[in-house]
Amino acid sequence: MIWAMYFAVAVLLTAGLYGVITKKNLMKVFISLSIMETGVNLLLITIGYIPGGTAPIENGNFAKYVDPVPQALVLTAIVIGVSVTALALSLLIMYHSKAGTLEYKEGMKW
Amino acid sequence: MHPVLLIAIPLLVAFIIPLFKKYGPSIALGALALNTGISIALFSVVYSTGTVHEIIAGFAPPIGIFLAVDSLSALLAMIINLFALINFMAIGKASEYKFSMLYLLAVAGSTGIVITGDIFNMFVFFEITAVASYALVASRKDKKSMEGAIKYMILGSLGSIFILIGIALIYSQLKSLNIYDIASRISTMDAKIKWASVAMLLTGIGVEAEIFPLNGWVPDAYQGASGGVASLLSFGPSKAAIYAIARIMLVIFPLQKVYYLVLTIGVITLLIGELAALKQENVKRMLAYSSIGQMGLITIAIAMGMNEKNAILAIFFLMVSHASSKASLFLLSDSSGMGSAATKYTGIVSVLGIVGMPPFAGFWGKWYLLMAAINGNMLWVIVLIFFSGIVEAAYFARYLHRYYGNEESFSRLTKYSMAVLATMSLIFGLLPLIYEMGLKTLFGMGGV
Amino acid sequence: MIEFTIMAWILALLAAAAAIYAVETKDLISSAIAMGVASLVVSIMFLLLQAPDVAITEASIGAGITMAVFVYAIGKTGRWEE
Amino acid sequence: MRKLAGIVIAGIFFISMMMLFYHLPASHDLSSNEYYYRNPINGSVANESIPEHYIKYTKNETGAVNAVTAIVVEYRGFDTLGEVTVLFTAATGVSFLLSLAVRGRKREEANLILKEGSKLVLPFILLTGAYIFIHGHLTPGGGFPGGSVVASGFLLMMLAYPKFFMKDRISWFESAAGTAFVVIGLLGLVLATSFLQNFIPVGTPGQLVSAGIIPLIYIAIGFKVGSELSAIVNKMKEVQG
Repeated sequence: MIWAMYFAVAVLLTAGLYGVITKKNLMKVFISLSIMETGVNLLLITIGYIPGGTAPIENGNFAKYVDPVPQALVLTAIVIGVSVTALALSLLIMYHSKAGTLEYKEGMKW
Repeated sequence: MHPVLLIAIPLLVAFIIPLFKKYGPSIALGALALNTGISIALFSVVYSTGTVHEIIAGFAPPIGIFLAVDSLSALLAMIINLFALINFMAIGKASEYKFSMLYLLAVAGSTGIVITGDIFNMFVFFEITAVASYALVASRKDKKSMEGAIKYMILGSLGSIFILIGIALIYSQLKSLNIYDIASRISTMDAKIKWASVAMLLTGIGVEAEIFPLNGWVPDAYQGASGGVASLLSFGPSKAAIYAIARIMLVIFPLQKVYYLVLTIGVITLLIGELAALKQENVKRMLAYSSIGQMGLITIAIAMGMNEKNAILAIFFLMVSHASSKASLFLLSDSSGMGSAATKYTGIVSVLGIVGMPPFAGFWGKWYLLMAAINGNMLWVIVLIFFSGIVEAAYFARYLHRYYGNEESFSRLTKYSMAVLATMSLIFGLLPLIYEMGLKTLFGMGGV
Repeated sequence: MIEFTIMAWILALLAAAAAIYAVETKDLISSAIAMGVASLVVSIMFLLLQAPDVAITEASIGAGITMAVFVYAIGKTGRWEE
Repeated sequence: MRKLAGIVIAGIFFISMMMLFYHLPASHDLSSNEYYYRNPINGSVANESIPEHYIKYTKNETGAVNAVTAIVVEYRGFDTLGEVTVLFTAATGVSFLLSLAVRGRKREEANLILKEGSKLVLPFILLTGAYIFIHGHLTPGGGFPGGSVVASGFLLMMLAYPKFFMKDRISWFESAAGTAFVVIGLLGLVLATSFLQNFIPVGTPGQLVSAGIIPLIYIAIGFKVGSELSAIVNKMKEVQG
């Protein structure tokens, strides 16, 4: 099961990185970044998983729990991700109303 | 002494500003003044007792988060808050309340990066700083500034993803997020994972710290931003980020291979920044590339600081010198001239400070770096320092020649603020304060 | 435990397919929706990994709010790439 | 050309990530002694790892049953304050950048069933959201999912009623909730010894009124996240591209 998760993490990160590198459309770049963020979140949770463990909520029946720390970190990371995305999209809307396009070919030289 | 107030007060004030829209800038100014007072008090405490640490939420450090203030972070916290206050006076009049909220949050975030002792907490403060800076860079709301902000944002988001991967890799091996706890157990880590996490963290923080090859956003963002915001970026977020590199590289990974890696990055950054600055026509772009060059110099000092006490002294002086000179030059760059006495003074003093003339902080920075290079028998670093000085002198001479004497249209407050900012380099160069601070041990290096 | 493993692999392949589709398609609206689907699939994977808090948050913020914001923004700026 | 470079870089990245994961993690046993932590202030080595400490002592130290909640709000509460601030910063940035562009425009009405249905469902969505963030210390959930459920209720209203507009008064909620968070933290500094420290008796773990300041902070977070996400979504909807 862990390997399925690691595989998904690698694909999400790679697909996102590929999108950020190759796509010229700014909206697409931010969609790719969002996918990468999902991948990192999955990586953190997978690191905290312990085979046979249960959710770290005390209920008296189980002795073995998964690591709660990465879950707390991911809660933080998800909210940070949505904040950055919202700001980015409002910037893109403004940029679109000024430039008329979201493709960066000329004006944005790297 | 409660360093946490440096973060809590600006956050509290930023949260209540929307209720008093009209007085927003004045409230923000008051908060910055209060913060400056606290940071000066913190500086004096650290100056007399060494390091200060504060526990958050009442749990002993690796269990809870703690703030670790050593001599370098106390100095930077003071610089960031003091300069933010002066800079805000220079630009605050015209700003609206949302601008002052974002400004406060950027300052709080940079301060947080500098004083926190927990790596994930550092990441959170990075995000506060970065999100506030993106919005501030775009605050002129024209096409140029939008482009700069978008570029900054793409690289910044990519950087924060890499930081998070780095943290995840470290956590997977050591089950700890406390920088000093990690540092004490780093040798038990799997070598491959350790290297991957060094690479990820360096990449992620490098975006904010403007080091090569992650500085593609720097010229555009600085060119697009207004002078006051560019000034804030040059003494706030970028200094905090370079400090984060110092803390992570010097404390967590003091290894010989990391030393060469960071040294190489520093040298390339220095060369690229200085040479690119030479051929720029736009003032802000030139200053931005010059900043990249200075960041390279500080990175070299950080790398050498792993083996040499003199190089650590150099970090202290270079940080102050660069913050003071670049902050005033960016404020000056809003208008294309130096007409009045105050602006002429600002221009000349900042340029002298950054080139490294004797009584200025910049001189001492380069001096101690030279000392470190001589002790370490590194001839090429000496050559590099002189080379960068000559190139800087060349483009700043051209800059002064072109703008000296032209008319400008600054308000009196702005002019005086710039002059004060530029003078800081002189003050800190003449007083032995920084020298004394630099001699103290940094937190986590050779005992607490 | 074999059924969990099979389910995890199915979900992983689904997430991977959604992510690749989101990056490759020219239609930005479907791209955003595919991104939301990937995020939703990942939130089910969080449940398998015994992280219910994160699963709820990811499903409502990662898939819900983020996708809504993307769709609104794409509506303001144009639907097609290139 | 660009595409080829992208494929090569992505391929290298994928392979190196998989190779990296092959070495992760060192051990699945949280109580193994290679994870024992060291206090950086006095240098003492404990005989437990950090996650083990959280699992063992959450109930006694914080009164919460859900360890994740205890970490988010108590042990690493400072991170959460920072995170709420990031969201606040982004909301401020969005309204700062979009302030010029907001204009009204004519919109088509949604159909009757959607309108009436959403009016009927809204109270239940809001209640569910409130339930999730009030019970954060007992069950999975808490301020963030609860707040986003509240925001999704308002999103539904925005879809059903194109004229539905959130007044600026919503910023009052943001301010009050954020201020409450920092003030609770400062009270900890004044009444106990450190920022964000619990200063209320923890009570009996498992009951609604227990766990000291955790429910208070989670309610503040719930209000803050709900109002901020609603404000962001609303701003995104109103702006004209």
